Amino acid sequence: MIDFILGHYVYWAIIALLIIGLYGMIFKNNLAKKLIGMTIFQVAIIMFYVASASKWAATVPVLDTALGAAEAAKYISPLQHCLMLTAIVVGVATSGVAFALVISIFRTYKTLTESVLLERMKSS
Amino acid sequence: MLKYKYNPIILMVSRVVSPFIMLFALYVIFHGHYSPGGGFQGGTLLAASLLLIRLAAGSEIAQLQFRSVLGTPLGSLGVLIYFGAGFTALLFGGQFLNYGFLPVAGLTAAELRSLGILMVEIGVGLAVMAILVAIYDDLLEGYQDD
Amino acid sequence: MIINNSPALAPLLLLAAAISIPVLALLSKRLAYLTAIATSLVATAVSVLNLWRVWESGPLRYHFGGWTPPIGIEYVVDPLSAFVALVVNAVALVVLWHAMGLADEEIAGRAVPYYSLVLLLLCGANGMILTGDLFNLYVFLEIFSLACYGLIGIGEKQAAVASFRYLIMGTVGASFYLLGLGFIYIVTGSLNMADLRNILPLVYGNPAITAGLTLIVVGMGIKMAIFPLHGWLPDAYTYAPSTTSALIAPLGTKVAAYVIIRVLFYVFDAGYVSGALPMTDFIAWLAAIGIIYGSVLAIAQNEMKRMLAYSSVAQIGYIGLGIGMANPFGFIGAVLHIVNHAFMKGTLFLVAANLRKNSGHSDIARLDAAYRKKLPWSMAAFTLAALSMIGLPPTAGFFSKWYLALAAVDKGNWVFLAVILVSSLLNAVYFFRILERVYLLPPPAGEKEGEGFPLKSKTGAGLGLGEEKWGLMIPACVLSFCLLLLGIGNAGIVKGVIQRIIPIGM
Amino acid sequence: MTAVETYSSILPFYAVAVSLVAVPLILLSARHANLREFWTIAASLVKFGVVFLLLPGVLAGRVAGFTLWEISPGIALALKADPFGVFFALIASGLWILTSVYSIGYVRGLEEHKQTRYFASFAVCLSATMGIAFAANLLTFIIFYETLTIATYPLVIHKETKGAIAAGRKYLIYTLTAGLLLIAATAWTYRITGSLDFKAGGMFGGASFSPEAVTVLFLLFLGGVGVKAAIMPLHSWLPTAMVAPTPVSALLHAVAVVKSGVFGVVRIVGFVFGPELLHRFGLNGLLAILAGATIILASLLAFRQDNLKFRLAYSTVGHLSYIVLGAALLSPASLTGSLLHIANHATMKITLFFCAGAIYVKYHKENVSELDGIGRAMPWTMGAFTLGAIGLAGVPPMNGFVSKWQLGLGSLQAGEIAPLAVLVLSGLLNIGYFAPIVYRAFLKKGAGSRGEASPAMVLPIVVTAVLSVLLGLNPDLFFHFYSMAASISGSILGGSGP
Repeated sequence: MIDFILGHYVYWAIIALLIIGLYGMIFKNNLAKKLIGMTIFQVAIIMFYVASASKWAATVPVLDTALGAAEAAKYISPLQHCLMLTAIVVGVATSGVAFALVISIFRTYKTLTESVLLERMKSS
Repeated sequence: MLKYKYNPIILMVSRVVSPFIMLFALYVIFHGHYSPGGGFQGGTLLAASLLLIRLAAGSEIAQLQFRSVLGTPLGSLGVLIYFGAGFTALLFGGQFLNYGFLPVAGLTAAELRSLGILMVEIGVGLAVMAILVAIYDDLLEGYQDD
Repeated sequence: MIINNSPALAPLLLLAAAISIPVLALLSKRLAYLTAIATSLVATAVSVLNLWRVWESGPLRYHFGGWTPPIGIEYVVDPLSAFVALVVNAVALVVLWHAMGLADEEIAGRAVPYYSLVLLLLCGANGMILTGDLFNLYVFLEIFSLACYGLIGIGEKQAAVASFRYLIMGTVGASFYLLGLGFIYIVTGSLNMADLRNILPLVYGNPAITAGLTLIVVGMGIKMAIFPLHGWLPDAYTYAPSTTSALIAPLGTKVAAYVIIRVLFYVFDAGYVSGALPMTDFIAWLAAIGIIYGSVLAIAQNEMKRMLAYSSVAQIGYIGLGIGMANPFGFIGAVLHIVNHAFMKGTLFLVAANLRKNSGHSDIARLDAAYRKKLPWSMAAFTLAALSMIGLPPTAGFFSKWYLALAAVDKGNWVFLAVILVSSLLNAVYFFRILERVYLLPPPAGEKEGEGFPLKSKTGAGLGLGEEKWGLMIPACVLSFCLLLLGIGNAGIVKGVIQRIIPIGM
Repeated sequence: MTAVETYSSILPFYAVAVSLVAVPLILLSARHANLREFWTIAASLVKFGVVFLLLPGVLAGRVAGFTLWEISPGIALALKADPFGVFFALIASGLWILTSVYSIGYVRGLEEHKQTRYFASFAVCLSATMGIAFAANLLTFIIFYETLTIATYPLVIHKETKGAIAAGRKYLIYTLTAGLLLIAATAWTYRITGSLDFKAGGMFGGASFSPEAVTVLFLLFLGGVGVKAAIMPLHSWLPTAMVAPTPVSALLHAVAVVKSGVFGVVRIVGFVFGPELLHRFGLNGLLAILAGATIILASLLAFRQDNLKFRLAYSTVGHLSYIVLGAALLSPASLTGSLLHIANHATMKITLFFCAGAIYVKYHKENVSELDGIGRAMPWTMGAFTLGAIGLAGVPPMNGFVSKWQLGLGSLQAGEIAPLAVLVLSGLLNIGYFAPIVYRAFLKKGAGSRGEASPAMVLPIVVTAVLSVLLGLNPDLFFHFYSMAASISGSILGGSGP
């Protein structure tokens, strides 16, 4: 049991990050903090992919003349990294849109705390 | 928000450093298709160099280096280059993004593919740079510093 | 060149046009709308071509960049995806045509980014429907969602908050999808749907696969706004500009429903999903509660767009119920309702848009017989769509209820049968409430509308076209007329398209 | 009846389509009333002609079938002019001619608003009724059944008063719920039998049933069809719908809508479940009790109604259950009597409603208590009213007597005394609630002397009254109602035939 827990330390870290992200999104009152929570959540998933790609004693998946192409086992699997490139860009784009929305909310309602915002929305 | 204060030292250093960041960014883009680097990373570096000047000199002066209004059109242009590379391959008989069918004479399929990837890298680099600067400018839109 | 690349043409052209709009807009602002409607027309034509090709020669496969699957990304066009893509493009085309009449009032001069985002939205939708690769589906899902957030955010003051809430929930949904996909990729090592279909049966026992599937279904459930995960939908549809809500309501949730059908029944096996793993029963029960919840709340609303939003939650429940029952009739009912509801919701939101344009509001309390005179044809389209939502025979709505009822009887589950039938009564309540006001409630005596039309006209309602602009009225009538055609021709759709691709093991 | 052979002919489709074609013409000619009225009358005449053309074929045992297109895999939107369908279609289209003439007079007399909507919905209702009559399978039946509901809604709320809207809402709640029960029942039947085509003698053909399942299925069907057939617990929408203009009450709530309900009951009893299955599970006993209770209660309630149209409405509820009772007894004579009563009750009740309408148009009187001396003022109308009234009570010369006699015979054949007692008692009750009207009209003085209503209204009244008498004397007159009814009941009980 112990080696199961110790053996998967990476995944516990990722689960912790996921929970922190969710906590940030749900319980934090400030919209910007919700965004930070969301970004943590996305980063956790990127970490999950990258962690699943790595192997002990394997090098970066760039063709190394010393190793040659035959020793595939020596390289870590490149696919997750490419996927995560796209996921990172998606994360940037989502944050970009989110910040734009936060700014436009702030311009109209002059506040970012959700409770105050909801009242102002109802009154307007 | 912090008011922008003109500071000669920061301005001088950033004006010196910015071109070198651009140079390194171009290196990253052009060597990206067979070594670590590539369009995304190079584009962000290019954007970093522009943002450095924008932060140091304030956005009015920085217009000389890169006019804000060019942001979205340049971004679209970058993606169009990427799309154009793929679409020309489609026009010349291959599937979309199949650079083996690019109409450049005298090159083997492998070289054509690397040429295709290079065009893609350039397009992506341009797009990422323009869009990141555009995001920065939009964030700044509300606040007239100095 | 066009023919053998046709599967990929629709999303590509939409993407190209979406990107070229900001560049073209430097020449003239009008070009933005013209490019949008032209590309949407071409995309519909291409999807018709796709459907015809699939009809002739079976499923088409298109490998991007010449890489064969499972390494390369592959587009698969089979009767289901070709048909749903055609419906999505056709409804979007009519909504865009209607947008010409609105003439950018509600998007206040931001026409260039607006129409670029609309095309991105359509590119995302087409990509999600046609792709055969699960990660590529995630990419198009994000394109689709980001375009949605942008389009909603352009609306009135509260739209930004509604869009922000949708962004948070949508990103969590997409991230769940990505996480689930990660689990499945680690265990099976492949992302291609067809390839996964062969590998998965070997690893069904693995808990990671179960976790992966659950995460994917929950993630897409948020996008599909199934009952407990629908929190974002009412605000998003209400505060969005009229064209956006008329675009997102028929398409957004339907594409997500299509993806769930694709993953549950074509990547995983229908037997596994409903037998070993009670996933479909879980979806079915959630959907059943959602139907009642949505209908009841729709009755409570006073603002028409919010009412239509809650009725969307209920109608999504029908699709969920069809999926959840996991038997041939349920599958037919679900796919048919995807098509019917797209047209129904399109008509209803277009009429709501006409109401807003004509009289500045769409509150139900302020509707009265004056509107029958002002918007005669829009109200006729509204009535036809309402009859179809209630599920009365000549219209399309009846037939999806008919198949769902058959499925419920097949499954022997009387609760679902009762839910399907009782909910059409609830639909009747909140639609006839509006019909009664529009057709029977005399306007308050004091209020004089311009020429003071004679209410007690001797020879009954003339066929005059009132103050409605043609551009606003005809799209709504076209969509509502399609409802009749769908109703009458549904056997053709069911036999020609749906029955050919009933998943094995159902 | 020679061996039954189905031939494909487009006539049934024409019967349904004729009035649908008339609808756009009516809407387009909204500006000039006379042209619009012409379209209505032309459509009704053509429709009656088409149905009449079908009659010889049916009498010779040849059934005209017509499949429009497939509406769902395995089930087609198919029309079939079997004897029962032609029988009902003949009554409905025949009386539509008279009602069109009558409603022109009525609507002109009262300067009703929105006449175009009135005539257009009327036309759609009739095409839906034709569709119900000729439906070859349950799904087509449901489609036209629900179209009829939607087409009658504008007529019920025609006056657009508060009361009319409330009546419309109640009407919708009842009929939409009924539609849903019918969908559930049909889905279940489709699952059991795999095909929805009506077959005389029952379509389940020996499928094994648990008693509870078959009872629930029967109750579902009964709920679905019973609302329109105004069987007691589900009848209360009918009196409230009397707020509609009188021609609407006359044709729809005496002939088209409620009769399609009862038509549905007989279809289900005879062509879906079939006598053998019902006997095996004793379901027809349940139906007979329900019908009997409805007859007695409705007749008693009719006493209390002071409003003439409400009284007629409750009498309709009673008489509809005559037909349901006849169907429930499942003996040859009772089935013939029940089918005959569809025709006879239609002609008599329509006369009474026409009279009520004429009185309202001419003297704006609605309540029985105000009818003193109306007989002297309107001799023709009240004469026809008296004929209709005694016919409903089952007095010999009228056709009412013929069907009641058959029903009585049928209950004896079925070996049950109670139905016979119910029939006799309700006959007495009929006399009880119609006599005061006739007594006030002729033997009391008082009403003004503005004379008869316009000829367009009095003519149909007299025609229907005379028709009732003639049919009473010779049930096989013109349309061979009697022989058709006998052959249909034979086919249901015998299990052969279309």
